[in-house]
Amino acid sequence: MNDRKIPEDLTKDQLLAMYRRMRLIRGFEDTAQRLFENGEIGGFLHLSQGQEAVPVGTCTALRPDDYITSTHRGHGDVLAKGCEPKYMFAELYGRTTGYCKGKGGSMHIADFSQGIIGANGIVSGGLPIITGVGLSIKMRGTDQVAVCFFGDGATAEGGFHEALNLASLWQIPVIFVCQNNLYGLSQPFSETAYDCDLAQRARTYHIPGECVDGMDAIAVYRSVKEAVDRARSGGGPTFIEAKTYRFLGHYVGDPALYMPPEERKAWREKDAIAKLGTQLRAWDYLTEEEDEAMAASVQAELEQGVEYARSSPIPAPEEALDDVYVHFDYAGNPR
Amino acid sequence: MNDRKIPEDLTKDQLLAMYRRMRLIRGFEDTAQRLFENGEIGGFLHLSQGQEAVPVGTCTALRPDDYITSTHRGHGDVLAKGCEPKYMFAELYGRTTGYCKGKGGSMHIADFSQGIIGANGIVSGGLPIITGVGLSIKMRGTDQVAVCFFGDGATAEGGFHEALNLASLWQIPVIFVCQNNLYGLSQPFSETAYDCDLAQRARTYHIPGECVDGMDAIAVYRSVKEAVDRARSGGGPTFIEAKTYRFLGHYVGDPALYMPPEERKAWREKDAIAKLGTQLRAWDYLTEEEDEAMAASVQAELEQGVEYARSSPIPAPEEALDDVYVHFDYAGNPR
Amino acid sequence: MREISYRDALKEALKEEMERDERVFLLGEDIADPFGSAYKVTLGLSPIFGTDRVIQTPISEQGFTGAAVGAAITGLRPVVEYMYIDFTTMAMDQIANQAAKFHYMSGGQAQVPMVMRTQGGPGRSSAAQHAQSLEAWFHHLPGLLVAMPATPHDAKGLLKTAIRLDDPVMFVEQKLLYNTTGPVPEEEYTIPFGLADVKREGTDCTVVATSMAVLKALKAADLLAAEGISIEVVDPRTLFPLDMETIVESVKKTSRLVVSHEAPERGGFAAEVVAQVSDRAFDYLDAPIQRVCAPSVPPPFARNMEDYVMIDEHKIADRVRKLVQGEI
Amino acid sequence: MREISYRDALKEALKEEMERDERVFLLGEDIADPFGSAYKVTLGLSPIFGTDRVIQTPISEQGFTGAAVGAAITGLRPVVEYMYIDFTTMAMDQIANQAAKFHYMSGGQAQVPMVMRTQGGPGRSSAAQHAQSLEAWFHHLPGLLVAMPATPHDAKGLLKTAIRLDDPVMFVEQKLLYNTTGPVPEEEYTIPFGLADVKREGTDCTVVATSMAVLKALKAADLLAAEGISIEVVDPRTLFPLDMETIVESVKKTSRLVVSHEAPERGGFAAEVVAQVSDRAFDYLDAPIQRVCAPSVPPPFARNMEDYVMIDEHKIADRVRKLVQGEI
Ligand SMILES: Cc1ncc(C[n+]2csc(CCOP(=O)(O)OP(=O)(O)O)c2C)c(N)n1
Ligand SMILES: Cc1ncc(C[n+]2csc(CCOP(=O)(O)OP(=O)(O)O)c2C)c(N)n1
Ligand SMILES: [Mg+2]
Ligand SMILES: [Mg+2]
Repeated sequence: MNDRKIPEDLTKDQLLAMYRRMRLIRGFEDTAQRLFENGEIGGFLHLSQGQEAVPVGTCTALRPDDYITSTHRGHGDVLAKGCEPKYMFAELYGRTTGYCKGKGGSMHIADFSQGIIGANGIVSGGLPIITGVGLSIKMRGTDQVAVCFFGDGATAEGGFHEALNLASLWQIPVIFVCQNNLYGLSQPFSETAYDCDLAQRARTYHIPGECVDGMDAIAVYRSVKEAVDRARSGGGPTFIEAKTYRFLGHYVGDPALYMPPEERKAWREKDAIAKLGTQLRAWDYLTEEEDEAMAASVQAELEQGVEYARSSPIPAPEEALDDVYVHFDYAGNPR
Repeated sequence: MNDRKIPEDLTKDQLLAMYRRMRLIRGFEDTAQRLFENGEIGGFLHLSQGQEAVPVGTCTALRPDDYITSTHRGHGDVLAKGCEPKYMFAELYGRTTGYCKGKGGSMHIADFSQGIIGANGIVSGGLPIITGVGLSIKMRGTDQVAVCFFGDGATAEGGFHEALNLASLWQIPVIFVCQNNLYGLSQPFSETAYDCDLAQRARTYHIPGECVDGMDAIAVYRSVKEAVDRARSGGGPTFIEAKTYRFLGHYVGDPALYMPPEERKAWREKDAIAKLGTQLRAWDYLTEEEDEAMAASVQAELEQGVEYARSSPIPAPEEALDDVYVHFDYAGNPR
Repeated sequence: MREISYRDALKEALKEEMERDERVFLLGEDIADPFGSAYKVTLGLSPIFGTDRVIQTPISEQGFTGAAVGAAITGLRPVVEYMYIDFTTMAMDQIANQAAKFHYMSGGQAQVPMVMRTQGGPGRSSAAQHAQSLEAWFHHLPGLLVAMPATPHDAKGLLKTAIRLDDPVMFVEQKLLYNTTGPVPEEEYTIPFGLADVKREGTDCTVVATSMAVLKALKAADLLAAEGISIEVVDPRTLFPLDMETIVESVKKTSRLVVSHEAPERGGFAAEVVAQVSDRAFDYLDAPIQRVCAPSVPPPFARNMEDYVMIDEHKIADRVRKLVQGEI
Repeated sequence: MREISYRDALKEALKEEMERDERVFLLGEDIADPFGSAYKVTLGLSPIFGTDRVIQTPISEQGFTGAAVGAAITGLRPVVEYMYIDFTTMAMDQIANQAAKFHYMSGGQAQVPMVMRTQGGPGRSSAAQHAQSLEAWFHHLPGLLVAMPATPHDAKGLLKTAIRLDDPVMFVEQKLLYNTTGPVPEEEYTIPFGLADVKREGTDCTVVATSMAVLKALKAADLLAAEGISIEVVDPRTLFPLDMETIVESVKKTSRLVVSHEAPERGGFAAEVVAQVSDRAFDYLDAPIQRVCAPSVPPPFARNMEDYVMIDEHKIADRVRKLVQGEI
């Protein structure tokens, strides 16, 4: 193990921030799950426990003005890019203070002020969109980059191909980050494509592709950082497959009978949060007490978030009619 | 040149039949063009002069009970599989004796009795469909095969990817034959995909892929034959890119300003019909007189076809309301 | 008669038809056991028929719809499932330009005996991309038949018919109906397309309702009965073919009509019913035909906003009351 | 006033808006010179603005629609072109689930200022997959605006407005209209969405018509005028927002209404107009509202069959005549 070797490309503060973010995501998901099971919140909850290293590693390589698109399983992605738990909880509670004023819910959380273009309920929905974000960066002449998060299941959709093809043709600053958690909904990746090496497939589009250990936040960071540097300097798109795992079912309520218990156990043992924690302690970046203090602070932040959500105003039901159009009300009257 | 070497895998009769079919296609297209320019027929005509070797080489490797799907530029493909000019002309004239009783026109010619599932006005439309044809063959347990013809432009559509992926996963007896004539409508293939080797792309789906000279009917035949043999014996799909050229514009009326004159000239010189004619003479399979007699017989068949069409009954206008449903009239009354 | 759920009624239809005709097979995402599809309609079928007939596909709606078209026109009878009606958008070319048109554009040569099962509707806080009611798109499209069963009985009988028809059928279920129960005969039966069912007889006003709206209309009928207002609830069951005779007869009797569905009002199916009835029963109408549908907004997430845009028995009853009392 | 073609009017609108606002750009298949798009609307623009702003895409309707959505929500103003409205089927998810809903599902954060230009309609023997009139789908969809100009004047004024609006617009042209000509001011002007235009005043019957049907209705007006029947032709110009005030005012004056469009009748836009008018002008109607639309069949190829299903001035005039003469 080279766990002893202290990274030179990430500061202690960065590493601690990554660690905290991953715990925040885990805690957010666990809390959301509890709230759902309690019946406090509704809708669909696709949680991402186990996958935290991917968004956190990725977003550590991004600037605040960079963009991301995400998926139905988007909590971790948007938290990693900068969403705050309290406004996210408020969204899950359907409150006016939620990121989408209660109109979007779990599958549509977005914060345009931070380049968070949003989760998306359509598998592969963000892939075509990211090409436009990349095009827009190129046309506006900034050095932003755009990351598209998507799952392994999305790679069977036509939009996957169209997006890779356009990104390649247009040489836009886009990074495709496939969170391959081995399952579509219940279908193993082996049923999505026959013996497929995704990074290799990307290379047939002349998009540099690589496969990275998605249970290692630092490895993800490094891979994405290289892609970001290339994209910022005009080097075009990159494809990264991060191999990871969804510890729980597809959504809260799914018993996930299709996931073999041994497999689940084996992946649990690769927990990326535990791994980074061990590393941080090995590097003397974190004492037991600091670790506990951090856990407590994460917990407090989440509890305050839930409290914030609970005490936030419920939208007037007729607000359902707002925000359909910019220039007209829902019935077509100008405003 | 090994033009002197007589093929061992094709009989003289087969080779002459191929040659005649190619000339029939060329003549059909030239005739259709003239009829359109005269104003005798209408609609859209996407003609295939220059591409004859691909469908004829391909269909020579097929049995009557095999299937093909085709495209907007489908005359050559369906003629190669067995459509008769007279019923095709009748379709172009919008007559009741046409393959589709005048309802389909150039872009929808089909003859289900010969496995000709039809031309298709939607670029890439046949690609998803062919997977079902392949699946059906597999489920019915026959040793038929199914060929999907499509253009280079279609490879940018999502359906291309979905179809290759499903074919690979299901290991169905399907042969993808891409007629790469270097242009989408007006867009060069280099604008469809960045430096793309299509056969190589197919191989990332674990579909054997190869690129063949689409101006050489025998080469196309051999490539397809190998694929057909593999498919019939349960070896799954194959991808073949046939490099060819559309001598004329995208449709009758398109001046094709986007095609450089030198390029057009160079490809005209590779004319596959002339090539096969030269070969046949070199092999002593065809005398000058026989060649001329064949030309005359093709011409006669086409003229009779046109005559047949012209003298065929025009559908009653209200037949437009038929064939919407099998079990109901267009207004929903059972029949 | 025994009572079973809408889900089990559908499952029985699939099972019986697969047993009856080996050309029938299922195609869709996550439909095999142990998951057995999002709303569990296909749960238990793959162990019986094997994964060669309960074919689980990658997330490729365009691809598997094309596969169904290709299989249907070469002699099989596929039943595909779109997990949500919202995802038919991914397959719209294959549905609209291929499945719906092959019979016509081939001059009657091709037959496309395929059923597209899906489910729509609000009620589970599933937000903008998982709660739409898009049946109007398919209803507008020449070449498709559209069924929308409201009860377990209709679900089973219509699905069996859909599978036997040689025309492509969009078969639209509703996510909140799966757990509802009702009487379903043990014996074999089918329900013809184009035959409306008068779910309740009445004299003061006709309510034409589809899918979930039928249940709401029946509740409204109870509310109104207590006030002495009698409504007749007509469920067309298939949007196309549409049994206008039954609807017009009912309107001639009651002189008033409310049309209700969960889809947004603007350009929805109800408008077609209004247009046809106002043409064919103009002289019998005592008051303008009313529509009780969702306002034309995307489905919102928050429960209270979703409730606000959903139709319910009160909205139907209120409108009927106003009509009957001459306030409209 | 100078007369120019519908095609040139559209081209001027694109050119002027691209000059005015550098965020405006075009995206679509074969739109750059020398081909300059299937109906030549964009011909001549790539030499002026370069292929960085007249971006020719691969045949990837889903991809380039997504590209437009992504560009629009990050500050640009794309105008995409679908060569035929039939091909919107390939991009339906991006149109319906993304473009139309981003503003709403983000709680008003995102704006999607994109225009989707396309053309539909029959009349060129282009058969089942190249001659549809699918505007009803988009009209039914909350979140989209839908424009359908009938004249060069309206085409230019509406397209300029569409480009300036911050909402996504489906802008539906008609293949036979491109060569029609009409007066178009040299000076800058725009036409607001939601404002109908009374294309001809009359007293005996109102005809609400869209796109090509407007021209047919105007011809019908001439035929009928010769018989002493006076019709008022109202062109809503935008299907949504819809100027019901102008329509209802007209019906109150004439007491009779015919609604006409080229799309199939079943579930088409006309049904919505019928439903709204029959609600809002019930007491003013002397006879049932009539629809003159295509029968609900796919577009056939043969000219005579295509003519048979197409609306024309005679079909409109016949229906109006029957209405006015009390035969309906
Ligand atoms: C177009 C579309 N098809 C199907 C679904 C239903 N669905 C939601 S998530 C999911 C599985 C997605 O798998 P993957 O892309 O690997 O993401 P993961 O759930 O593993 O994060 C499916 C099939 C959908 N939301 N959108
Ligand atoms: C989905 C779709 N998009 C666009 C078109 C318009 N169109 C017809 S043919 C064509 C070019 C097709 O190019 P290719 O696939 O290479 O076939 P070729 O014309 O060269 O035979 C285009 C863009 C269409 N028919 N369908
Ligand atoms: Mg996955
Ligand atoms: Mg081509």
